[in-house]
Amino acid sequence: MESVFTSVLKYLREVYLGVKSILTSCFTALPYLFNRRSGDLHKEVTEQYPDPVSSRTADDLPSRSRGLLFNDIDRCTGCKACEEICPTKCITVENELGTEASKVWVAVFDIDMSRCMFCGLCVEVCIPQSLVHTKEYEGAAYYPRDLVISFGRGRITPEQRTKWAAIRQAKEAEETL
Amino acid sequence: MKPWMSAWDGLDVFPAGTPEWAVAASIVGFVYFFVIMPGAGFMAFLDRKISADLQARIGPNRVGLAGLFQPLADLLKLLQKEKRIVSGWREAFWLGLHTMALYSTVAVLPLGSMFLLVDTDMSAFMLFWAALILALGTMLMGLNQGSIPGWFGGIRVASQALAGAFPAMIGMICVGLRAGSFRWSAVAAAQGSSPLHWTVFSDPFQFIAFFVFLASGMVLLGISPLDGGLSVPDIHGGVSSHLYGRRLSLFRLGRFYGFFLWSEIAVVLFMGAWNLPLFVTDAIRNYSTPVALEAVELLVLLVKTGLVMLGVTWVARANPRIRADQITDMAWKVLSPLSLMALIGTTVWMIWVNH
Amino acid sequence: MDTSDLIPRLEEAVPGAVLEVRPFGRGGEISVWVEAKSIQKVAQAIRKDVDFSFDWLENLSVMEVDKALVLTYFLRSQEKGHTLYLRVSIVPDSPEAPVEMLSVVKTWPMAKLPELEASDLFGIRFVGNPVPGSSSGRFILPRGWVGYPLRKSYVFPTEFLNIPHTRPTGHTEPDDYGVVT
Amino acid sequence: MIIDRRTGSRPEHLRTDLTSWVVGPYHGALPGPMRVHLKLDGEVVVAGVVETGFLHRGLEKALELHPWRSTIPYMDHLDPESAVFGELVLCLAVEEIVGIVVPPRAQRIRVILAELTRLSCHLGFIARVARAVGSDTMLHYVLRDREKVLDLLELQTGSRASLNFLRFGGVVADVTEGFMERVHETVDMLRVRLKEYNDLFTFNRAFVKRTANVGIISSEFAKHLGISGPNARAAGLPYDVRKSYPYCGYDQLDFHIPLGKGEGGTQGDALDRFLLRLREIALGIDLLKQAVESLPRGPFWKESLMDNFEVPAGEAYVRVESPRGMLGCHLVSDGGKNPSRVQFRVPTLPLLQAVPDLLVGGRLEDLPVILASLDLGIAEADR
Repeated sequence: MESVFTSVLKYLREVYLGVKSILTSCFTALPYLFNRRSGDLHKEVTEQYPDPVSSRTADDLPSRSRGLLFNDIDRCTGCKACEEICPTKCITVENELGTEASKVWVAVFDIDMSRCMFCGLCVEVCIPQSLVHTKEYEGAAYYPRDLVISFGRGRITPEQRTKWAAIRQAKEAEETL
Repeated sequence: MKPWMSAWDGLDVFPAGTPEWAVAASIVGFVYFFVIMPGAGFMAFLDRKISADLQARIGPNRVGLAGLFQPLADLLKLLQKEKRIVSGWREAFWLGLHTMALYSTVAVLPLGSMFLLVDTDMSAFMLFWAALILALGTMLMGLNQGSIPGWFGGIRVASQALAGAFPAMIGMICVGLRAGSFRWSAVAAAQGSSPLHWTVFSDPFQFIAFFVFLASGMVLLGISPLDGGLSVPDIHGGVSSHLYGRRLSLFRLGRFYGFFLWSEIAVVLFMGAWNLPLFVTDAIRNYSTPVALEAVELLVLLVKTGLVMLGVTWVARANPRIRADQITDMAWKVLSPLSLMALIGTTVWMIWVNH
Repeated sequence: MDTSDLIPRLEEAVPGAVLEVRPFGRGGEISVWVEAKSIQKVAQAIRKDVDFSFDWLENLSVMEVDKALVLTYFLRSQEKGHTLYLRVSIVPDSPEAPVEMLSVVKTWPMAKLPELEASDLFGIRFVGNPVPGSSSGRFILPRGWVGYPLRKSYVFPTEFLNIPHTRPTGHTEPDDYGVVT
Repeated sequence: MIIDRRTGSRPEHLRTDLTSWVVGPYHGALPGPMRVHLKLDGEVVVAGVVETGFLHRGLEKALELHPWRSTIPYMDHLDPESAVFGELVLCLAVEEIVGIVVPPRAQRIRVILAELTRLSCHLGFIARVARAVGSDTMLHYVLRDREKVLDLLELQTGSRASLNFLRFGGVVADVTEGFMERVHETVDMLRVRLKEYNDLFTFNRAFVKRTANVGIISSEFAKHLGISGPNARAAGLPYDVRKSYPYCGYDQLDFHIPLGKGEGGTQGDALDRFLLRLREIALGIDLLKQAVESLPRGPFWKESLMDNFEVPAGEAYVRVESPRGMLGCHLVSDGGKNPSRVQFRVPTLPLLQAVPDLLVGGRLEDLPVILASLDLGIAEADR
């Protein structure tokens, strides 16, 4: 059995160690109180989101940052590559034949942002590169249906369809002459 | 006028004929509404601001200048969350419990040379009776919730109260030895206004007694660094786990009040209570009324209490918590021996040094 | 001491158990097909073997290959670092019916949770490793779930506890998701 | 007058009973949606049963229903905190079946992303342990530093957590300019911060008292249950898939594996696991420095494979060292458009089996510390 003296010494050492380590922790945290830390350490790290002072606005996000999607409908050829590859099936594309054989009228191009997981596969396979990620990250809405963003040119009426078919035939007739 | 109310004569605020109970009631009301409530509000704000700074956060900055009225906003938010006023015995029982937990100690508070509500020979010991009632009230509130976290919280508060009481009392006796009596006015008189004459720095054993007194107060009342009964990670708030709305705000006020009470008594006993330098007291006495003198003394006292409370919050924020059984082990195996050592040391010091 | 030396020793220990030895993928590993009913004896033999003490069942993977459930035991010995892949195949009576299988929890205790998972998702009842607590025999899936999801023949249910997954048809205005059924 | 609830009559003698308490599935102490049925004798835990399955989302079934090219984004959600390791293990399995040789530059970019994700996962671990022990200050400091690492991931891949940056045969894009310097800056900053963590937290007696001799995993117990990764190394078993089965060019980087030494308590307790994570962060810093300095030239992708990607019939079992342990993937393909079967060997499963034995004997307040110190990935355990 160790002698009483050594156990008392061990006890006092334990108390001393405890108090010393508690104080070192306190004095490590103290400089933050007076903003004396070096480098960018001293300033607050958290930011109040709506305040304009927030440093992380959309423009200084990195270039590859994947935000909400945007499709430039003029360049979009309606090839539906993005619709096939999307894992969560949130892109719906519907085409109509345009006035000329080569032109396609993309009637409906909806992206359901509430189901999109921002994986970026659709942007990767888009040949005309019309579908891109913007830097916009504020995707809050009151109803999930408001999150369905549509880029389509709009559905066409049956009369327009017959009219365009007539124009196409006329053009083909001209070329065959 | 009863002897233990003699200190109020200086305060010639009350007309001659008012009965004693009216004077006592008005003083208690004044203390509650003009010292504790604003103190609670300001200290809650300061605590959140200091913790935010320590943790590289911004902290409250929405309400009022730099978030000064944040506690007011919290209070209003909590009050309007009240489901509906449920009358009946359970509500009455809870309110009774809570008043027991919160207001049992207002009568004991020493707040200045003329503001001593109870100034008997044993008034310093009343503190323990009051603090134990505070702990008992908190425990019953925990058990009253009928939920397992509440039950565990209540039992832990009870075990801590037992463990913290002994070293606190011994620590206080050291002060009484030096001051010659346990009367608040005597204790205050034994200390001068400049720190050299405070009890803390009068001899090394008093210094140890001060820290033992403060630490065991934290154990006794479960104040932030040693709050086993209210620990968040495992029993999500313990005693306060199922409180909401009005009850939660009252409970928070109760927690703050316990903290304020203990650090205020620590200041009175160890850190030169409300003593002002002589030329200041003479100047105020000559030129203005005793109430002004009392106000200045109260201000000095509250500033020192605030510093002690911020010191404790600083330790609490920078360190992890220890388990409830480790807290009680610390109280029995570390604080108690230290307090006895301080007691013996003070007596030897007084006999050896003073002659 | 390559793992292929273990095969002859395994055959004497448990006669008739080893059916076939085939390479496993490209990596040069070998997989040993074993009879279903003698899996526990084989397990004991491998675990007790002096040179090869495979004491770590790294992974228990189940797959459905044209109507048969193939269990693959990925074994590894912690001291010597050898690896061995045991294969067992069992055929359930019908694509939806559960099937019985001997459990190896006694030899490799770490097989407990993978076996419970396989019992839930593939419908293999492991004798000797019951699902703790819940009487419904479900470990991961909620109580009262019908069917074994990871089977190829699994049909996605349209309702659970008679709560339909999709909205009944016949509504005119679109719901919150803009879907008009 | 006391009535015994069960018998309804006056009890002959007063007796104490065990408290049974169900913690979960949503509770502050739990690292994820799981349920722990506790039997408590006063504050001491007498028995515990763990119930999981609350986060089962049928990931393996979903992978069987998608074409090969759309499976990669799903792999980020196997373990959301260490997303790149899910992608890595699937890509390595497919590359082993198809037989693609990944160019060295792509391998090195994969190593850099893996080590950055490991840093962010370990920092998340330290934040959880700090919160379980009750020190919010440490939590905020650690999360502030973790932000810097996540910014790096966003700079390179475009997303902080689910990267979706690996493809079969390489990576999507080359290193952005300015990425290398930012890595050096962040890594040096982290080295300074490690010292601050030690001052503030690691050698704090209150922390040592809370974690020493708590939730002890001895090396026999780790072998008994097949526990791998940092928890096994804290118990003294030198397993590391980066050393035993080198992949992605880890054999060209020289690094040693830190082991738990049992300072301040027995070997394999919660304190050892915490200290080991700190040492692994220091190790990760050296690895990143080596990987960034010696980035080889060359293509980052084996010609664009993505358009008509076919995987011939075959199977493969590949192991990767994820921050929680050995992550294995058994991939079976029958030559069709979709993978036939994808099965994951997950490091958290043996830990879930070990939790009841670790809880017994401890006190109620040790529950959050033990669960946090095991770094349980509930998302990957339930798949």
